[in-house]
Amino acid sequence: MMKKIEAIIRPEMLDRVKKVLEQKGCVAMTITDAKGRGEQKGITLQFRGRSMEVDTLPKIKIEMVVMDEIADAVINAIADAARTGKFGDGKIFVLPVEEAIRVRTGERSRDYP
Amino acid sequence: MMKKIEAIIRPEMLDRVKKVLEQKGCVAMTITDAKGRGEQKGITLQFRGRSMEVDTLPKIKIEMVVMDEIADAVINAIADAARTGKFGDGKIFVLPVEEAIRVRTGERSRDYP
Amino acid sequence: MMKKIEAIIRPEMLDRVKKVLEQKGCVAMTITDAKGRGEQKGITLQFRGRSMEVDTLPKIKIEMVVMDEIADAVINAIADAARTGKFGDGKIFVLPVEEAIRVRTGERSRDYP
Amino acid sequence: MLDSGDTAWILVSTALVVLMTPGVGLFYAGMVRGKNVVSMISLAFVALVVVSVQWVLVGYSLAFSSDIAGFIGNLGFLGLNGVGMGCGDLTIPELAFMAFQLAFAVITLAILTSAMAERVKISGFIVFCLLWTTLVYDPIAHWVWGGGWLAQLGALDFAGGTVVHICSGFSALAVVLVIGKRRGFGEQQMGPHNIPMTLLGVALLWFGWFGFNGGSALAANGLAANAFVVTNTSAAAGAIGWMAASWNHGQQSSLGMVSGAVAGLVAITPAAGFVGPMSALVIGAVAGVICYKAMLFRIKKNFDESLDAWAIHGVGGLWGALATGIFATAAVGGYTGLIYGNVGQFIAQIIGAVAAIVYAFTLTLILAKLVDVTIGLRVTEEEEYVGLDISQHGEEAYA
Amino acid sequence: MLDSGDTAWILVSTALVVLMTPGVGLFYAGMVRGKNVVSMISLAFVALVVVSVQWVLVGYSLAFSSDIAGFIGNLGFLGLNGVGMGCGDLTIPELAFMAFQLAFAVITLAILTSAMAERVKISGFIVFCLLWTTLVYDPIAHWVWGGGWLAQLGALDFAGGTVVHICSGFSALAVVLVIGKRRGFGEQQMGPHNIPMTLLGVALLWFGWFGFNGGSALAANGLAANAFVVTNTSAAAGAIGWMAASWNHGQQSSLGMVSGAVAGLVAITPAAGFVGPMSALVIGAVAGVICYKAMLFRIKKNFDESLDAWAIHGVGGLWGALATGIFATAAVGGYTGLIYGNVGQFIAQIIGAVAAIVYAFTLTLILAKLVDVTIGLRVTEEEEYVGLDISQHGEEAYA
Amino acid sequence: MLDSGDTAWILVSTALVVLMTPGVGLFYAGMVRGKNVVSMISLAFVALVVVSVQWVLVGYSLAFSSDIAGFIGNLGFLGLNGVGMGCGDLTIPELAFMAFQLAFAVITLAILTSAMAERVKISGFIVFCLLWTTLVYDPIAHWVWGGGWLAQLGALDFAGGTVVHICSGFSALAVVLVIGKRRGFGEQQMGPHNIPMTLLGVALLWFGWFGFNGGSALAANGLAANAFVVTNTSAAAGAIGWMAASWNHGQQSSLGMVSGAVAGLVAITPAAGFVGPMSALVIGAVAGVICYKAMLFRIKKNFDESLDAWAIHGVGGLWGALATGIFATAAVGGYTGLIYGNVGQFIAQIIGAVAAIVYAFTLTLILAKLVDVTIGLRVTEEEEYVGLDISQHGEEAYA
Ligand SMILES: Nc1ncnc2c1ncn2[C@@H]1O[C@H](COP(=O)(O)OP(=O)(O)O)[C@@H](O)[C@H]1O
Ligand SMILES: Nc1ncnc2c1ncn2[C@@H]1O[C@H](COP(=O)(O)OP(=O)(O)O)[C@@H](O)[C@H]1O
Ligand SMILES: Nc1ncnc2c1ncn2[C@@H]1O[C@H](COP(=O)(O)OP(=O)(O)O)[C@@H](O)[C@H]1O
Repeated sequence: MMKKIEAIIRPEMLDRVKKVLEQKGCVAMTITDAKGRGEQKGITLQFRGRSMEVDTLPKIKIEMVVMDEIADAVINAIADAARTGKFGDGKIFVLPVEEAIRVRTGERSRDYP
Repeated sequence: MMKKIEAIIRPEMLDRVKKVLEQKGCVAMTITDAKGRGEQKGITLQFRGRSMEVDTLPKIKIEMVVMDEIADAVINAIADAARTGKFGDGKIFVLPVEEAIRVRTGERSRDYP
Repeated sequence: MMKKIEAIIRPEMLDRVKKVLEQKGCVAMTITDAKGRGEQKGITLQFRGRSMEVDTLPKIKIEMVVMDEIADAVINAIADAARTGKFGDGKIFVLPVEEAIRVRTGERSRDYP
Repeated sequence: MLDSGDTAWILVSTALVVLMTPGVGLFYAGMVRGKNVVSMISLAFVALVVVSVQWVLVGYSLAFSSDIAGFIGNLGFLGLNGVGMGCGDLTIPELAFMAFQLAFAVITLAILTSAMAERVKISGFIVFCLLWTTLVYDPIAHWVWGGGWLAQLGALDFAGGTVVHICSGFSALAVVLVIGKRRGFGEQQMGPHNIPMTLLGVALLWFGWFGFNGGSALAANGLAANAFVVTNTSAAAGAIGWMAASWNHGQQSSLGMVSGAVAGLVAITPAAGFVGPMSALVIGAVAGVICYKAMLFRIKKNFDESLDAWAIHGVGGLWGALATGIFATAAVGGYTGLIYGNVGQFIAQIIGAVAAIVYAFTLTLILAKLVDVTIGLRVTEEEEYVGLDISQHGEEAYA
Repeated sequence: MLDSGDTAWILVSTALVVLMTPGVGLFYAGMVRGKNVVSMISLAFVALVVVSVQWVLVGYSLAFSSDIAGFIGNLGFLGLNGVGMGCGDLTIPELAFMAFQLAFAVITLAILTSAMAERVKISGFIVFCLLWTTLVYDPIAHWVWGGGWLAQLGALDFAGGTVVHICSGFSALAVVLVIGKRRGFGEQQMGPHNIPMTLLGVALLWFGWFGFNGGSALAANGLAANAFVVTNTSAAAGAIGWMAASWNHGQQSSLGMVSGAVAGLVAITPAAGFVGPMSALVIGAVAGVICYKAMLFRIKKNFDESLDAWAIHGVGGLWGALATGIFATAAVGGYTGLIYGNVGQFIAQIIGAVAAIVYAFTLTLILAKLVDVTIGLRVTEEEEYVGLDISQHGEEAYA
Repeated sequence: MLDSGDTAWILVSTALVVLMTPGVGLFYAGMVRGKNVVSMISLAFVALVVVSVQWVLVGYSLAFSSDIAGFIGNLGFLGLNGVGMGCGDLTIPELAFMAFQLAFAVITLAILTSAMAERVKISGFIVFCLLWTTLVYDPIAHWVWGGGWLAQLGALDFAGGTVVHICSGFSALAVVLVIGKRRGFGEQQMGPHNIPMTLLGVALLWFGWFGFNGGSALAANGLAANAFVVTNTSAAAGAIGWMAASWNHGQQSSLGMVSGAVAGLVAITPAAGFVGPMSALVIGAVAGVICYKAMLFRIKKNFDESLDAWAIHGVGGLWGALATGIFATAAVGGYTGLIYGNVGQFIAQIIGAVAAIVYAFTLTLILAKLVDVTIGLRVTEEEEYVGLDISQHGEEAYA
């Protein structure tokens, strides 16, 4: 069985997270730019006299599908590497995955992506 | 238990959706730029004599992980705020989430994100 | 019941994948730009004397929520259309979806998105 | 007799003013949403293309050939007939003078596209271009620079405060009344999609304005140098004026700063050959403040003239026209203004400005309405939603 | 004797033409995919860097020192030996003339990079640059402008229709035959990644072209003013021609409009000192139409010369060379063309154009092949897939 | 007596140098992260705005009015009093000379903003601007160009190698010592967010530098042409030098190439009116290599002066000052250097450079500290994290 790990982290922490994961042998991942807000306060911007609320800040979303067995280790590794201890450090969510297919070969599997 | 709500909406509706959610006390969310198509017709573009199909239009994807109990309320709030009644209004999908981790503290929980 | 299909493919394959899916009558989808790495080797960049690792390459993420019955057909269609047979072709993941809401009408359903 | 230095300067100045037109396009395009970027820049290019042809065929003749009743030129220069490589009374070739004036006609129209941002139909716009430049710009240019009634009255306009800025700014207001607000205006965020693009546009405008004002001396001499210096001074003062008026808890928007600079550039335009640098400091600083206030007023009135051709060019041009009548000093351009007790000049300035406002506003209202009810000036709701880049140009700005 | 006005004009014109080279880079870079942007702009800079050095060392000498057999200059000006601050027979310093010509050599090579888009190996390109500018550009420049056989024959080329545009355009075609299509061409979408970048490039090109053509008068005089005016007129007419030919249900691509403008600019280049504004309208409009048709032909033939140096510069330059022989009027430049019954001039133009096409195409074919089989002109499949920005420059355009 | 050609050339050159300031802004802004883009460009505009006003009020007077003790000008030209449309001893209007010098004062400050990238507080920066331009730039400009002690000593600086580049480059180093590294420097990636923006910036710099150096002849003559040619040559050679020194397995970063070009441009600046093109090849190539080495040194020392004003402008300017004393040839500017056995000139150059380094570095250290402890020169950690665009300007660069 597999899990999908979705980690939303600070952009400046991406390198450190990648490095830690590499050391663990987990290189496969998909990365997306995102914006988000959690418990952080919003910021008010102004555009030529009009004010605008910019309450979301840039974040990076890392998606990794991994085997059940290593999910916990991966989660902890990401959390530790991405932590600064301040608001905005992010969240990690774990979702169930039913199947994975390798496009190159067409192999389908319920186990390893 | 938690649910992940993935709402794909019109970009111009984002502000209204955010405002409505704020009023409900749901501020935590992750936002991504996307493109999509549903039942809308495609549009044909041209580039120096060659024609190109641009059949997808810009959308915003909102991702929110929320507790089971409030999922319905959040979904309805989003759907109402994002509605124009025309094609292209978008879709909301609900996925199961098994666990959430707060990076700042490392807390893991099956309940509140 | 529905499945969410997340396909991470080469950007240059998007058109072909879209065309094949259209022929199957599956037009609804959401597309995001992403970067990723799988089993590919990293590439080292340099910026004014400093070196930087750029180990991720641009990818496209296609998300489609489809009915259970056609999930397999869609997966195979994507995999076949996106295949070059070389590293970097991508992965497809299948996730469970509990519910779908059409924003335009507010209809909620566990069946068709 | 031809002077090669003067000719070099006017040719360069003309090139600089031509560059300002895509400069305006970039300035505006950075402030619209990502789905209307190609459209916004294209409007500037369309203005350049259409007016470039119209001007050599009829526009120059209407503006600059022999006067008819103080209102318009005759058709003596039709197709540039008789406009040649020689110099006539000038020290530069007639063709160089014609080209310099062409660049002004082009950019006036480009400024006006502010009012059409994110909703104009490209075919309607092209027709509007032709009508507007012929019926609004050409006559006003004739009145002021072509020996028309305002010239005879003695109204001063060194480089186009009235002809270019009042004319485009108040016409923009008229267009907005006809074309209406963008859908969702006031409800949805319609913020700038690319501020560096706008800043680049301003860089090109500031650069080009040296030709705009400096070239208006029609010679490379002390007057050109004065115009050059007051231009830079007023731009800087305008930026400071706007920044001071809008200073907000230590935050200062870059768009505010450069809008103020443009306000300063606009306001000094009519005065550049009549006032010195210290007056330019005042003119620019005041322009920064009042154009900022005009923008606030425009926002309060809920007009969707959101790229602010009216607030900056219209109001700034109006202030500049009056300021010319206030600060003009004989030491620079031979004329004196209010501060030297010359009330007559000030009154002439008021008459010139009001006449241009009334004429440009009224006629533009009619022309825009005319185009709107015939071929249509505005896109459909669906096209506006998809964006003009796709719907009007079949293109996406960014892949 | 030195004339300061002429000198000012030529120095400015040179600066303008130098700016056109990054202008070409931006023009092209906007039309490629996001992974080859740095590469595309860099090719223009490499052309600027390499030719700037080659020209002062040998290029200028090959093109402009005393004629050898009508084919090439001798080495009299090697290392700018004897090219000084004085004026010789001109009214501008020899060094200014040299610099002006340098800018032309640079941009000709920059235009040619169209053919290499998204697949050229940077090391191979650098070597190709050196060979091509020395063996293709320098001789043709000598033939036409350096007192070579075409000059003796009386073929007219005011500002480089043959030397710059035919030469680069047809060489681009030759390069494509050697380097081949991009992988996936015709199957995958390879649309423009940033249209505003392309429009900015065109803005710089249009601006710079005033120096290109206007400066070719080598003086700030009536002829320069004429060249300036016809340049602007033909650009506008070219845009209208292309727009009319490609009008599509009310949609008009901005890339079409500006491609037409560039076509008009190209076509007027050889004629700018020989025809008046009304002829320029015709030359430009026809250029817009035939370059558009040439592009359709290129697409039909499935040539991956997708930034269209051939269709726009090659075909536009060819049309311009012939048009010069058709429309030349004694009133402007002292020469007459076909419409005044001067068949001889028209024939001279045909000979000049054909000679340049044959020479440039053939030699480029050989040189490109030579580089390709030795150090290689094309990147590997893997490198092309990853993109040239990463593989050749170790950089990503956008973070 | 006024010469219209000279005047045209200086006015154009001034416009070109003014354009370089946003050019520097774009050059820098492309190299910072996406959250500090508006800030980076705004710093350049703020420099333009603040110095434009300071210069006409007091700066010009401090630098160019009658000398006091070899150190500073008096207040004779306060508020441009007595600086008029006439020419005095020059062939251009005094106001044109004043404006040309203004543009130099502006850009020197703009270059210096390198040291403040991504962490400066906008209010503190504005105050720093005023202090720095008045107390650092104005005196040094006076020493070298205003008849101060370095001028009396015979130190040569044609277009500002010492006044502009040494001054800004070493001041940047001092600022970094006060303001400190960006948070996360050395740990997090802080790569360029938009390389095409940087390349566009370089295009504008290269273009503008023709006015910078060419205009410093203060006339459109052979000397201007020489300055123009050596500028282009040295830029190209600089690019080649840097590329050669950093060549890396067939990869060549575009940023390296253009950094080398800027190094070449910097180094030739003081020499442009004293050396010929072949010397320029050497000066440029050496500049490319040593500025590259200086950058490596800066990286090794872990200084966060990451846009390299010090490595390129400071070190390049130092090399240029010395190179002027080495390669100066009587044939160009009437002075001879070391290669002609003139040791005295070389020593004068060393004195000039060292004096400027010591003065600029020390005083900047003090001024930066002063601002830092009073209103603050650096943003808070939170503001730095969010980015200066939002925290200082309330804007986001890209939507
Ligand atoms: N419930 C949630 N659903 C979706 N995304 C979330 C949620 N909570 C946080 N995020 C994402 O994580 C980012 C950081 O969250 P934040 O609340 O600032 O972390 P912390 O609680 O450690 O301060 C947010 O910007 C947002 O993108
Ligand atoms: N089945 C689906 N899977 C994934 N995304 C979808 C799906 N259906 C719709 N979407 C997303 O929602 C957006 C709007 O859908 P659309 O069908 O236009 O809504 P409506 O049905 O209300 O007209 C699409 O552009 C696409 O991004
Ligand atoms: N386990 C995974 N989790 C998340 N994304 C993945 C995973 N494996 C692959 N990917 C995504 O798929 C892309 C292609 O994967 P790759 O390993 O190169 O395919 P292949 O195995 O066919 O060579 C990667 O760039 C990454 O974005």
